[in-house]
Amino acid sequence: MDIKEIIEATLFAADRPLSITQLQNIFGDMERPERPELVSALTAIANDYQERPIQLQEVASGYRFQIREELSPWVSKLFEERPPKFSRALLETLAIIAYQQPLTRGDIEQIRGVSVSTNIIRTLLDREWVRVVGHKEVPGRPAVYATTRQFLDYFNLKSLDELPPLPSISEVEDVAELMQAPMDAAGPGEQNDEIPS
Amino acid sequence: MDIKEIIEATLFAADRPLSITQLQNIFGDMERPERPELVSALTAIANDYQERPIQLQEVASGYRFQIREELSPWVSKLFEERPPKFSRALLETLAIIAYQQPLTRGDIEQIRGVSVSTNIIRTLLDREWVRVVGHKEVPGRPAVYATTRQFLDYFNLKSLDELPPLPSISEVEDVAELMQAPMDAAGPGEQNDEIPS
Amino acid sequence: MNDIGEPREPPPEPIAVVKGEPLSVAPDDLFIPPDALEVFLEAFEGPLDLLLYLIKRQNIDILDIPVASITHQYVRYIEMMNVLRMELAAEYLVMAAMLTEIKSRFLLPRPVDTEEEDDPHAELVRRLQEYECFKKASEALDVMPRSERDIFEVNVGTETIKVERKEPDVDLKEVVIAFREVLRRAEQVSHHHIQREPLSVRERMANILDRLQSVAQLPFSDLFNRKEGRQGAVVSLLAILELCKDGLIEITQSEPLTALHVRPLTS
Repeated sequence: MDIKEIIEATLFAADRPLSITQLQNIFGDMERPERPELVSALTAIANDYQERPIQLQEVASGYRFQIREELSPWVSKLFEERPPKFSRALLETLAIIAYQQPLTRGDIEQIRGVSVSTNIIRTLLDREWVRVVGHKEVPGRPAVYATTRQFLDYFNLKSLDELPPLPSISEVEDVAELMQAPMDAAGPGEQNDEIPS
Repeated sequence: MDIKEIIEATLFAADRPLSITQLQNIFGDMERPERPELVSALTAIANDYQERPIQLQEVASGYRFQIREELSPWVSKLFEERPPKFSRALLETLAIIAYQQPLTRGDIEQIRGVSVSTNIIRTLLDREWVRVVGHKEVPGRPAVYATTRQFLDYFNLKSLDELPPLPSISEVEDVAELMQAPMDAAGPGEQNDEIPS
Repeated sequence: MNDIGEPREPPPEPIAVVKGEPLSVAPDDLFIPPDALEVFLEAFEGPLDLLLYLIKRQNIDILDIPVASITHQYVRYIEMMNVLRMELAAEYLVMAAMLTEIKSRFLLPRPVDTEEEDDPHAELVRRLQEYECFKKASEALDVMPRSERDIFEVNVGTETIKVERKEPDVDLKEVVIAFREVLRRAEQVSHHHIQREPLSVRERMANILDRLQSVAQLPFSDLFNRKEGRQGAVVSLLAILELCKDGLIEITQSEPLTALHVRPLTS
């Protein structure tokens, strides 16, 4: 087996860059190639892959094969995960902010009857659907949240007025029934969040 | 960018075998190649690597690049952990499932003549070599096991057909002959009871 | 527990006889150091495996090895395990019983029609053959090229690949349904009062707060937009009053009859 082949195979098998010393250690004491021999093998391998979509790259900790950057637009599809679905807790928080803004996290918690995780708030802020519009003058000065223009844009609304009107509490039951039919036909929300793979 | 290059890069970037369908999905709706086009690209790639220390291999769940087996003595030096050794009990259980699937744990125990430890079944399930494909309609509704694609991938196989054929009964006939022998000879204590080493 | 065949009688008496004797009196040819025996037992995957070993060990002359001999050897191993009080899988004992029964059948004159009842000897031979098939298959499986030992996958750096993170999609209906659920729950749990200002007021409240983020205060009149007409003015006024009530802003006037100002409540 010749040195070049062994080195090429080793570089392909490794899940990290390999230094010249690490490559030398692949070989037994008797057959270990000298540094120059190894370097010229590496050069030859790099040449062989000139025309291929991968290349031998020297990085700080050694040598490794890499995908050529031009192929990123295609190869990246491999790593794109199907977007996850938002949790019920997040949707409720978003809905409460939309209908009851401006309000603090404490207000949201009071309405939901359970605490609101920091993660949910952060997700809504990251997504730019919600922003901090002030701080309430009570101990701790909690942030006051409201929805954003991006929120309206995303849901294709000109203003919050266009959000579907909500019934007063006593009407909830009736309206819930009224809404049931078209909602269920449309699908989202009530059923399983699982996406079949 | 041509299809062959994109596919080659994608196969290199993936950390698992990719099926034809998965490869097709790398492309946008407009540029998605048909199956035959993809297959011929794969053939061309496999040819390009004919002389290299890596090869394009088809296994049960798709195509992957792997190091040519002749080079594994060198390449294995990269990995400090020794490859796992599997116990005879595990291998026997796996072989029985592979050749006799689908079957229950009771069926396996019947063939082996001893109980199968829960650990072995759990290891096989954890490794995703075996999965539960149903339940037998008998009291207790025992799970029915079968092997998975991952099992085939692990053993470098495309399908169960590629498993070596199960030795036929005729090949192990001597057992029958031995047991068939007449009753006359051999009183107690005649043979030496050697301990196998 | 494995069901090894038809119900059998309990293990026959030889085991009990040997059990009674101390280990030192065991016949010389039976003596095996206890640790060796343990190794021995671990080397086998059950009674079929042990039996197969005993048979295979003597395939020099087939005719010389009758069931009686195999049975005898097998039973002696089992007795020894018992003498040494070694943990023994029950399957071994069941097999001993089965062998003894087969042996006793051979000693009795054969019935004329053997077809009628099931023949435990033939059944045992079948099972031994079947087991040997799979034992060989498992040995073959063990030497097949496999990942981690013989097959190594190719790893290529993917640092050059840029991946966009995709955000989950939400349907407006889901938001509405979520809020409906909140209302229903709120009603069930307590009589929590959810205020029901028109959304335009709520939106205006948020806008006013937002504007007050960047400036210390705003003239009261700036919060009204002439173009919005009377209705817009009402919305603004309600929003301001609501914010005051919530303690989020205050309305100030430096002197009587001067312009009103609105500023966020900050200490």
